[in-house]
Amino acid sequence: MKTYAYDLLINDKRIDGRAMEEYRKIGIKRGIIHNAEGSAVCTIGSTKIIAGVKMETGTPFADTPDEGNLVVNAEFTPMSSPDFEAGPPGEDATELARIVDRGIRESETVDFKKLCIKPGEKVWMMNVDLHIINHDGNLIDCAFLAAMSALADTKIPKLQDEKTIMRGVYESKLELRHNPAEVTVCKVAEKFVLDPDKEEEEALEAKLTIAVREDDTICALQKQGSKDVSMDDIKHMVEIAIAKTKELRKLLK
Amino acid sequence: MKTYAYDLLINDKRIDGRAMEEYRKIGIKRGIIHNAEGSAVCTIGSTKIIAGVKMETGTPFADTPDEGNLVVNAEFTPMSSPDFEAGPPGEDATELARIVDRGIRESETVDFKKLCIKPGEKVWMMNVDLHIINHDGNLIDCAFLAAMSALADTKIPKLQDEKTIMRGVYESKLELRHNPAEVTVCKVAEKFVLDPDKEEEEALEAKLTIAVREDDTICALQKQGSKDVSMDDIKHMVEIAIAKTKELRKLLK
Amino acid sequence: MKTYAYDLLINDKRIDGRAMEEYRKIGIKRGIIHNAEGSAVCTIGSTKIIAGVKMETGTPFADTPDEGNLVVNAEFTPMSSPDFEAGPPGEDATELARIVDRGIRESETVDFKKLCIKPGEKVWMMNVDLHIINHDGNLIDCAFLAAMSALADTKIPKLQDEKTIMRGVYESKLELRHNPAEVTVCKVAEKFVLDPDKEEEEALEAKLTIAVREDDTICALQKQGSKDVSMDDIKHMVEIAIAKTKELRKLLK
Amino acid sequence: MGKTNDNLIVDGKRLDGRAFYEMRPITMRINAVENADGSAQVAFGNTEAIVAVYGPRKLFPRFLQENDRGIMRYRYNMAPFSCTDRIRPGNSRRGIEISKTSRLAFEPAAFLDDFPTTVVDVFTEILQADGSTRVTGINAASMAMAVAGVPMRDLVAACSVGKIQGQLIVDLNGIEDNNSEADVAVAMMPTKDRLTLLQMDGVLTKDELFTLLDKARENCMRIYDMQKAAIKNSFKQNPDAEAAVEADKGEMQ
Amino acid sequence: MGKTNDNLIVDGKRLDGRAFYEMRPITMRINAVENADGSAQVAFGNTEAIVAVYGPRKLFPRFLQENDRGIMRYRYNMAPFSCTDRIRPGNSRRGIEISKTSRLAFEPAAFLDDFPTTVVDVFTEILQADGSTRVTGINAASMAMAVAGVPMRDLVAACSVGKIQGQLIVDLNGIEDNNSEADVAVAMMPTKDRLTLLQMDGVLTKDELFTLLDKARENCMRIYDMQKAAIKNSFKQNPDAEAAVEADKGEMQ
Amino acid sequence: MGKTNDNLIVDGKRLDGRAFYEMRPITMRINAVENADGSAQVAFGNTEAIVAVYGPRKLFPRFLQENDRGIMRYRYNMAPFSCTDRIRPGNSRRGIEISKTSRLAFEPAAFLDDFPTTVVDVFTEILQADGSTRVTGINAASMAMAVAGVPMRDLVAACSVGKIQGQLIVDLNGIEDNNSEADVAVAMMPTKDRLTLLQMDGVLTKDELFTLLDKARENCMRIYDMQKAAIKNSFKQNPDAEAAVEADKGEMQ
Repeated sequence: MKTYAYDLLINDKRIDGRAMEEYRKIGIKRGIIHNAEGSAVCTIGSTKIIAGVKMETGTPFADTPDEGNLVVNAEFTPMSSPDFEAGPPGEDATELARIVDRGIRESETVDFKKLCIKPGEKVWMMNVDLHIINHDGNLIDCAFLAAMSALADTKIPKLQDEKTIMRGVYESKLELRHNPAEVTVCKVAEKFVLDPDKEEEEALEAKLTIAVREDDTICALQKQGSKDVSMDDIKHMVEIAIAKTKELRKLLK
Repeated sequence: MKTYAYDLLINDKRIDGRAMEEYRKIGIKRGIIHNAEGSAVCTIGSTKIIAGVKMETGTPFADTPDEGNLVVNAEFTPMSSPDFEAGPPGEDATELARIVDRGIRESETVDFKKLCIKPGEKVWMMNVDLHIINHDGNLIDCAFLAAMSALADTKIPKLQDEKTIMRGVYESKLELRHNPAEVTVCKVAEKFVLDPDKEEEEALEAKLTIAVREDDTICALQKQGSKDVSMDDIKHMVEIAIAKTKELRKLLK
Repeated sequence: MKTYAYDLLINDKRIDGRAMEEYRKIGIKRGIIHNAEGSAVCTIGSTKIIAGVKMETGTPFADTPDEGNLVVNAEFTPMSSPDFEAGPPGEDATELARIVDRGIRESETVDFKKLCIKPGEKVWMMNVDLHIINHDGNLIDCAFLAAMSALADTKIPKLQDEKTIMRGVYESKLELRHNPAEVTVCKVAEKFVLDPDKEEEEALEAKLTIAVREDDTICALQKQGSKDVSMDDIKHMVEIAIAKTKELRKLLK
Repeated sequence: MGKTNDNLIVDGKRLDGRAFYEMRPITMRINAVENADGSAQVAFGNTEAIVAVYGPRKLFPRFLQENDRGIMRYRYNMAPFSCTDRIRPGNSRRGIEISKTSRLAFEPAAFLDDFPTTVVDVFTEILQADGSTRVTGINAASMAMAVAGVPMRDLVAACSVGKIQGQLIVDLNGIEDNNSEADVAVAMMPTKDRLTLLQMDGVLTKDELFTLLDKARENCMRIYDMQKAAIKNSFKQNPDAEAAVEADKGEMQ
Repeated sequence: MGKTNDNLIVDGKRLDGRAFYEMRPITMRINAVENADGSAQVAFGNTEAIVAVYGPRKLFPRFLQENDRGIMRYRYNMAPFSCTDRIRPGNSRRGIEISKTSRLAFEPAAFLDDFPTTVVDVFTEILQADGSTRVTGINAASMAMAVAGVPMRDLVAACSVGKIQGQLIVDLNGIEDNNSEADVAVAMMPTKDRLTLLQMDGVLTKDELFTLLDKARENCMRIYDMQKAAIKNSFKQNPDAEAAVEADKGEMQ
Repeated sequence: MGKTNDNLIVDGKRLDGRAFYEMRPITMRINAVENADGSAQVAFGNTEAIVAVYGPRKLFPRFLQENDRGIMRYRYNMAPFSCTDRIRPGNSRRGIEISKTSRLAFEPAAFLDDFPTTVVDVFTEILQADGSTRVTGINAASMAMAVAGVPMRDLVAACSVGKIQGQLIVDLNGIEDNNSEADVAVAMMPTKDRLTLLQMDGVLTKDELFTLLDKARENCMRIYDMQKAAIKNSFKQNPDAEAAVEADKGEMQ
């Protein structure tokens, strides 16, 4: 759509005066939810997402009897935008949860073998719930920062006689082996831009979310948007992401 | 709404000539459902509700390993009113079930420890299903009478080898420790009225359902209706309920 | 409805020139789905249905502790007709699945005792999924042929240590004790007709699906359609089905 | 009430003492649901159904209306406490199928074409289930529709017939149904001698089937006479007086 | 946080050190959800609720509109990570009931009649649950509605009171709530001295109830003063400046 | 078919005997669903997808229509029998995400703007799953859309590439997919050299990723040639003759 945001972007300008590859102010605070095993709130501009980690015990999958598991859920709460309604997650919330899930899982950040309680019988299931509080664009990058921050805050509870979870009493911190970050590189006309707000998002043509590990390997990709891109675009977007994730990663320390 | 019923009520009069605190004719019959462990039908005027109790075995909650449990469900069957449609319980049916549940549970009428079969492993789950057959007002009071009457009729089945329920063969009667009753006191303008029919219900401004035990203690309260009330109103309504439940309780003998 | 198809049928004629009791060309191919324990595709004219059998282990019912079980599901995929939409099975899909289920179950074709793994604990559950690919009339007859062909193709998997199913390695073929077939006899005015296509189906007044075993016993009946029939109609329809199933049964060899 | 290995026939009598071709005691009552346009309650032994009919009434939302005819909606539902094991509220596959075949049992009888854009809603609740529930429901629905003033070519009467341990019988109760060799449900317009519902499970020879259909025809005629008598009787009484009496003595003996 | 046998009162103090009639530390913040027309975040100790209000805005689809008044929709939802055990997303019976009673707590206060065909949407998310969640939510909702400009006769203030181990107390926390002898939720329009919500579980004598209601009235007045102060304060600040500061220091201390 | 510890590469060949950059045998067929406006069936080895396209057709209900463009709806669904373990019917999170990304793979290609108020429905059923199902589905969808006459800038061709045990490969089968180090799905408009879908899981260096993208481009071009040939070929044949032959010999070899 040829909006005001579009006219600015194709001239390398942005509504709020930022540079094309500049993020809005990012705020992260961990340990904000008393009952969660790990939690964080992340704000990027006025986009705000709370991530909470709840540990439950469950049965392992048949083909990985000595591994725990991770489930990422996202809810676009109806409060977060005048356009949302209550109900089961739609395709955007589902996609967001799955992209965040893959960035964590594929980067091998969590050693699922360490989440085994009794092989073949009982393992830890980590539920990462992403609660979107306010939607002003760039939800995926914000959600990934919130999720990683909540994981960094996560403690594994003690177990009473291998059965009952002793809530509030912890065995150990959850160990994270890697430090991945996700950057969504956006394209409008021939311009590349990062961290669009909601108004800018409506002007975008294509997006590529790229998860990058601290060793600069790529560990998840997802193209979005309804326009096509060239191979060279992809390569350029990957380069931008590798550079930018170095910056974001510092926030996760 | 300033209807005919309203005009009468504010002059201490009622469509069918009853006194303000007089119930319509109440009919209760127990033991009407062959396959239920307990059952009753209660009619108040032409309001008619069947309550059935089914006993199933289940796993106790972790924090009450030696206690059985109670679940109250209500269905406003589509047959009961020209306005209802088939589907999952709406907010009124959910509220009704929860008010009846609380009146039974909070009064400590059932000793859940006596519903334990094997601590930590197996307990009795009592399902009380309230099937609304005809809706002509005052559903909550009618539902509570039906539920209590069905409980008074309930037998606990024998178990074969701690596993299979021997349907139709009983171990003992369910013991009831108390005899609570619920009265919904209604307010319109400055008048208080009991047992409104459906036409009168539309004229009401506020309602307070009050569960009272035979020792005159209060064991559940729920305000309904979209108008506010004063503290004095509440006190007056509680007094009315304490007096009236004495009468209703006789029907449960 | 007095359509072109109707005008032809009441004169013993059909759109494609077939005789009144003649089926369209029937094609059956087994073993088409690599991951299924049994599978088949059946086409009648351009009606096309795939049946797949998946074997899972489960707990037996309390009153038949030494018997496995059968579940037939049908999905009218949205691809199969311009009129269908995605979603849970409607009343027609539910009815189709249940008629096919009964034809298999009631004819005692499967010896459920042979599907017992460990009495009271573990039995085979056979899922027969009917996937409607293209709907051009006479779905029930086509679905039954597909289901029976898939069952005839079904192998029972080996079990590893009574727990894990060894997919792709088989213990034995599923034994079928009988060879039932289903014929749906249709009535329009005073005429009887078999295998209507979709256009003809809209002209029909009543239908009777009749399952017949190879010993000419009747093992399931279901009247459909919104017109009534006489006792003599029923008797005549049963005679037609007994004759016709002899023909169809040859296709299942 | 599930599968049993016991004899169902002892000394030439059925377990409940009935002769092979003897129906259970039948009770019929009109006006069981005050709010409905027509209602009835019918019991065959311990099987009990209550039916309310609303309509013909205008159908909303408007896009569901048919401009050339009225439509009928039919809900068959088992109350949660009606069976040995509790029935979970909500649609079951069995309920969906019975609702459909029951509706089709009335479509040939009702003059729906005369009421374009309207709906007749038929709500059946099975209060107690001891075999033959669908036919019991149809008998009550037929009476409720007549009382509601839905114009019909004839009352619809229904009954079950079947075979246990080699013996043909009528009106199967629960244990007979669960252990039958065949079970047939029939609905007819008796004075027209036309069938409107026919469902059969089990195994029967053609001759056995035809014998049973003749028995069903006889019984439908007897049921029809009872239906007519019950309706006629109800119009003689003062319905208001009747309602008062009922409330007094309990509704459901 | 479930049932416990431990003492809840030690040396005349509650487990968290409070006196019997002492509320927990209360924090209130306006403008917690940027997109909303009004929003607020309120904490009572570890119980924390965030509320966003949208509206009054035109209601779509049109058939939901009321021509003579506006309507209010109220969602009370617990975030999945808010409790000791994870809450599965989706409607619960408890949530449905609380949403209804909370909405009714505001209907007497809001001038909805002045906005026909509109809706006010109130979205409450419980971020952390440690008892008294519904009243915490109502306090936040009241402030959010005021900020959104919904005309109200008065702010609504709410609090809980109850009884533990024989002692009357105010502002129950989680462990007190789960082991209370009685638990009362009250909402009021304090300057009008009118109740808009009253729910009680447990067992109380009439005198205890009336004493608690008086305590509730006192506390509602104090809460009311804090609400007013927070709202007034927020209008003094430059909201843009405030938002920037918040992003900087994390949102939720 | 789940996780394995076995070698996936033996003697420089993959387990199914393929070279690293060798695709499986590919079969393509047009007109697989008679009722559809366009349809196709594509197999990559044991992975098999069938796609039917309906439209562009008027979209109802009307409020779903867009006045300035047509919309596309895309359903990706796995048949219950397509995998080793049965897939339960109904939406999965994975299916929702794949449906979305697949739809976006076509939006850049189709001229939807030329058909305001219409919809193109694309229904994909995965009949057999052995890796690379989404790209197999996209290849079939592309052909089905062409046959349905949906105007497109270019056919869309798709393939998978990835990495197993340190080796870059193309066209992952099931066991490779489940044990891969990286898995990339790519869709392109080959003659335009533009990407329309890109999804990646696993860990790759930037150089590996770019190498794989080049391999994907090569393969998409080859697949494109096969698609064109299959479509061209289908128009030469007499479709009626073809259908008859198919029914004869079974549909799916």
